Amino acid sequence: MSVAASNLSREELLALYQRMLLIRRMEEQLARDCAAGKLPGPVHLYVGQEAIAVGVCHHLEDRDWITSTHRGHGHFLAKGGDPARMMAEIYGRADGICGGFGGSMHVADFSKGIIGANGIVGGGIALATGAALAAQLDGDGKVAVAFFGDGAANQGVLMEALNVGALWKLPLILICENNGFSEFSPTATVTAGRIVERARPFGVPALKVDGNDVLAVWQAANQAVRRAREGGGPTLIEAITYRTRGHVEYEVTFITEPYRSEAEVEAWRAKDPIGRFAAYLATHGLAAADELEAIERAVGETVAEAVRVAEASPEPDPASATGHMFANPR
Amino acid sequence: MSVAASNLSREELLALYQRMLLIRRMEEQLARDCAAGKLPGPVHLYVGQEAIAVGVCHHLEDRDWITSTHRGHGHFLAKGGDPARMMAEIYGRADGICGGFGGSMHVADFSKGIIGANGIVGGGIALATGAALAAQLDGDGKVAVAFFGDGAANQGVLMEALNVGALWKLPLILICENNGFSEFSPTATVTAGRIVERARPFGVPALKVDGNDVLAVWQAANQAVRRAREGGGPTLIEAITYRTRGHVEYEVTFITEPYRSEAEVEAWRAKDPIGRFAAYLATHGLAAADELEAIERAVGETVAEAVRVAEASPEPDPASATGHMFANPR
Amino acid sequence: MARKRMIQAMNEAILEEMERDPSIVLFGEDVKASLFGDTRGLWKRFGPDRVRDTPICEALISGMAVGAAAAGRRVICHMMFGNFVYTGMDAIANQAAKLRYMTNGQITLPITFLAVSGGGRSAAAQHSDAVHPVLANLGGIKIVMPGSPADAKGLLKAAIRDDDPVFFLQAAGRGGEPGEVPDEELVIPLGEACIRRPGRDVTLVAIGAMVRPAIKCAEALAGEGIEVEVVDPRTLVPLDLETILASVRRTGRLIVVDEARDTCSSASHIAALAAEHAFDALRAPIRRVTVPDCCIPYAPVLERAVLPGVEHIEAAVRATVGWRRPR
Amino acid sequence: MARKRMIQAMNEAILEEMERDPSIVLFGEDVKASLFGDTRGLWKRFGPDRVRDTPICEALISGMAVGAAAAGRRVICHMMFGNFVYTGMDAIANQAAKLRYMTNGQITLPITFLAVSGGGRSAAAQHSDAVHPVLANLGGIKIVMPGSPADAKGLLKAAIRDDDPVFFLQAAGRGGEPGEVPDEELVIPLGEACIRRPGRDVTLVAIGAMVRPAIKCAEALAGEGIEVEVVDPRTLVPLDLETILASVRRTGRLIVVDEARDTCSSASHIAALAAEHAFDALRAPIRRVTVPDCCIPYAPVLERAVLPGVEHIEAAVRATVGWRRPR
Ligand SMILES: Cc1ncc(C[n+]2csc(CCOP(=O)(O)OP(=O)(O)O)c2C)c(N)n1
Ligand SMILES: Cc1ncc(C[n+]2csc(CCOP(=O)(O)OP(=O)(O)O)c2C)c(N)n1
Ligand SMILES: [Mg+2]
Ligand SMILES: [Mg+2]
Repeated sequence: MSVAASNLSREELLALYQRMLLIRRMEEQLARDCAAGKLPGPVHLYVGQEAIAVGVCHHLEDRDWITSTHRGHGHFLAKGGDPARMMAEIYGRADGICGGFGGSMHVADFSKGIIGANGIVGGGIALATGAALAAQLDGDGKVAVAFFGDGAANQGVLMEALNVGALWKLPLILICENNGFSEFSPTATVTAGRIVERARPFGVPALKVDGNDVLAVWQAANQAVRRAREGGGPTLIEAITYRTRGHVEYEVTFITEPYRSEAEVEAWRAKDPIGRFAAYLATHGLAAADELEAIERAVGETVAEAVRVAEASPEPDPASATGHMFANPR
Repeated sequence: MSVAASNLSREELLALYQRMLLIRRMEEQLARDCAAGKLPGPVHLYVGQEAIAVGVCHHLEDRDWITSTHRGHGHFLAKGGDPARMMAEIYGRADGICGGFGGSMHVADFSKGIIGANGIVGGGIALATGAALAAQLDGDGKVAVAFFGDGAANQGVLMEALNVGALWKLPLILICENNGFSEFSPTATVTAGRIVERARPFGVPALKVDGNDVLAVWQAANQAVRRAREGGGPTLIEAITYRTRGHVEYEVTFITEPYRSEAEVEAWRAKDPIGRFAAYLATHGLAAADELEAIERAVGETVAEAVRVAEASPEPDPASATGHMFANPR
Repeated sequence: MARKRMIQAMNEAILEEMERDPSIVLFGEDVKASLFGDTRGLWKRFGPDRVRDTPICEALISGMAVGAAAAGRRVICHMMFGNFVYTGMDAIANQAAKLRYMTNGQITLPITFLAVSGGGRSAAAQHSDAVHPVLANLGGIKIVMPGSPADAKGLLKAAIRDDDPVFFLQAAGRGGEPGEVPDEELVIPLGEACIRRPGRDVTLVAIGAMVRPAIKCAEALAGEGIEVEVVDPRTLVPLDLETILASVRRTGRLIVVDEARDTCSSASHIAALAAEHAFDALRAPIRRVTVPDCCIPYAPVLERAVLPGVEHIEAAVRATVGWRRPR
Repeated sequence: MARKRMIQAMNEAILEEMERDPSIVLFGEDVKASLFGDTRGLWKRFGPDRVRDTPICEALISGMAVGAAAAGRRVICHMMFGNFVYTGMDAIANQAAKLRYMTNGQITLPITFLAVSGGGRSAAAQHSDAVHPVLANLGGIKIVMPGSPADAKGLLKAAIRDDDPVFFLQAAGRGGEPGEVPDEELVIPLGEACIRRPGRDVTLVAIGAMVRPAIKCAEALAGEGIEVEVVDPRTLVPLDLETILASVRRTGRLIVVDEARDTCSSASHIAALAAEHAFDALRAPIRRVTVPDCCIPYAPVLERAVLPGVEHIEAAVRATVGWRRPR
């Protein structure tokens, strides 16, 4: 990690830290809620991958677009989505960001440029390409970012997006979060070659970064976002990371055989992006212990408040269930 | 063109010539028939690309599989499909190879390993991958070849097939016939980078050949087929060629603006694979003028016979129209 | 009024709407060359920014339509043949039909998908499907199937102005059919059926390409004193059920003519709606004239056997009008 | 007889068939780990040649199923969730449903596609669609929707042995439901409906997951003297119309319960068939209990509002039985 290269101020560095921690603590809360049977649907947690969403979204404004995945809480929060309204959504409440209609896999806030989490693996790639087209036509330097997994990189739509993105020089940034697994399949068993290479035949610049190093991600995204804003076209970034929790929270209830070793998980836990970044900040004298503790407390308060809001929120009105399929029903 | 490199006997060389000429003359007949209003549906002719189907299929046996495209007559004939039954099919007759149910875009003969022409651009790629899987399981050295166009190379399913083909080391040969156009779009306007490169990220060997040189195609296919038979996995071959006739026979009736120059077409006509090969055979003393004439006559007779058979064939029985959707209707 | 071909009417509709609303972007495969003629001249008029030829990649194209619409554009997305809807189905079914709902109506998705529908020209199984039942079951896609050039123009303009995803399905190979089109601005609201021909004996609901043979059949039978009322729903989603039911209540008999395969067709659905909501008015079994559950074959003689034609419709009318309750 | 969970019954069916027929190959995403349990243990038993985890690429997977079948294999292809059928739709609609027909029956396509169908677990819009109407309209795909563990076993075995493409749609989240399954070989032919409960007053056709609430409703109403006949079609293509019509002719009343969206649902189709072929026997409007034309929402209270439940079915039965022809 190198702060010199990143040119980030101390405040910005602490903001990165705060955002990663917020994602982590929100999801730890969700993990507990899930175990307690409080969540109606499945949740896929982003624990261990926070540096990617945060390192990328730091470059984005509300007007920029992102699309996300089934593992979308981190992207939502990193892009400025409201924690309480996210929590309420996952609780299935009326004050949820999608009124309880979407749930964990569909948290979205268009006012913040969050086109949303997505239950279709690879589904966000085409949406982001379309948003990039809209951004290009708007002509004001907006960009569109698609976050997707290593598993999604095997959907042909990625190649289609690289092709169109390159042809039209779209302001499109493709962020592949390679976390080692497609559900329960280790990446190498379902993914030939190197994902980062897949951009090259199209002449699309591509780079691979340590996805557990928020500053490395920040750097890579910095280049890519700048290029996109300046009309230089798309970039593919492969960020190497690891999913330290399950694919889905209750997987132990149905997965009968282990698909990875505890040692492997432990080894990656040691590379945790938040712990690493905290150590970096401390080592370089960029944050005092009490500053980090203050952030921890503030984040804890945000999470607690999110839970309060979510719990206080009523259930949606069943009469509204069919209400808004169309903007103009007739 | 180098016969030394190809190790082909004179008889084999003449067989290549004969097969290319057969495709050409059959299609010239179809062009006339179409102009005369004798064909019920659209036909997409292969004129100018014959060296590819013939150069590849020369390596294949009946038990090997091929999948083809909307421009599929050449592949059908190169793989040993019956000319008369193809003609009858395109005429919409009961003796057609598909009983008149398929037509030009669906000529198929499974007994010859011809899974068929295909109206869905890119559709044959997945079928060939599946056939390659079946071939691999059969374990007897069969291979599967997918012919497809440069336009089809932009369908994401190509990337998906490269990935699975590489992972499973399938006996799959992907032949991209880059004929300069996707319908009326010049290749460069819809295709970023170089198609041949698209195999590399997956570790799949790929090569680009002059698709108007039957011996060059033969050589490339020789390598690829051998590798596939020996368990070495897939190969991508990009064969550069040109479509000298229209995308579809009656395109002048609806295309209001030219999409290419006559000069360009003329330049490519000069590189016609059949003329070139005839000259090569003559120059190298591999065929006397009267031998080539004899082939021409024999081919002419085959075409005439195909027309006779097709014209003599009755129309299909309308009562059979719903007959064979299922093998076991109930 | 001027006599125009259907495809010309569509072309004018797109052109006028793109003139009117600069936020519209149009893309698809070969929209510049324009296979069918509906997008002819638009590239020249509006330039390569707003009119874009895409590579062949329907999965991306349909998803881009959703993304661009979500990001504020009004989109016209050309899918060419109905069968290629399947190739781009993922984003149509999982995104276009759902994104607004899943996000609690945060956005509108003003997308007009264009495609031709149905057979009749020996284009064979992979170029002849009528895909409207598949789209209709998705719930979040509006469906327009025009039966005349004037309707094509007025409905296409309404579709483009609509804030929801709309599939505009033009009958394949029928773009050349002429008809009178008003010269003045013409916008026909989605969801309003039209009675093409009044009649007291039987209601014939005819969808899209089926309107013409239905009218022909009605005219032929009028000579025999059988008065057929031809109702053209014009849009299947939303469906103008009131007009259909009112007609059925008047005639007491219903036949639905639909170029879809029978199982789960729009014909089935309209029949089911009548069997629920106009049951007491029905004086005969509800018949459907549809494509049997098979593919569309190539040879003309086979294709004619499976596509609903005037003679199939006529047989259904005679059977319905002649039906007597068994004792 | 032994008490087994539905997913266990399915697992046994696949295992027994793969033992029996070495030409069977099974592939799909994470079939080794087995999300639902239906493919559990098969990788260990049959090895990585015959049981293959694929990457995430539904467009390829569905097409490979067709190619491998055309090349002589018997294929089991796991599509996981019904919504991913859309992602792999191209080869399902354009190849699997058509290749045999287009080539004049030159080949058989013995493919069993597996997927879960429907909602009920707050999996939200992109994991809860019931896709059978979309598949049924394609014409060339058989559709099995089992209503009990025994049926699941017997029908899945028949599906695997069948020489045509079959979609086997298991009700999502209902794999744990127990039931008696015979110990001996059990193969239930496709196309044979079964009367789950006889009754004289009204025919309740209930599809797949709807069988259970239909029976519950029938039991509850029996106490009031309303005798509901519950017919489980078991397969939608082919459809055992005779059994359904015979029941309607006996009861004079029909309700169809289907977890699909209403428009162009199987409920609509079955209603349409009855409105044509059993018209003279009908004594009340045909009702459908379906999902309204909307997506499946996340929050349980919303989801319950749109999915057909016992109370919705009961209301339909009461309305149907109590209906009197207006004067
Ligand atoms: C089209 C589609 N196919 C399959 C699935 C089931 N599924 C959900 S997550 C997942 C694995 C995704 O892997 P990856 O893209 O690497 O994301 P990760 O879960 O690792 O974050 C799969 C196969 C899906 N949701 N959508
Ligand atoms: C899925 C699909 N999309 C679009 C089409 C329409 N179409 C037919 S041929 C063609 C161009 C194909 O180009 P290429 O693959 O290069 O083959 P070529 O025609 O040059 O032989 C297109 C777009 C189609 N048949 N299928
Ligand atoms: Mg992953
Ligand atoms: Mg081409």
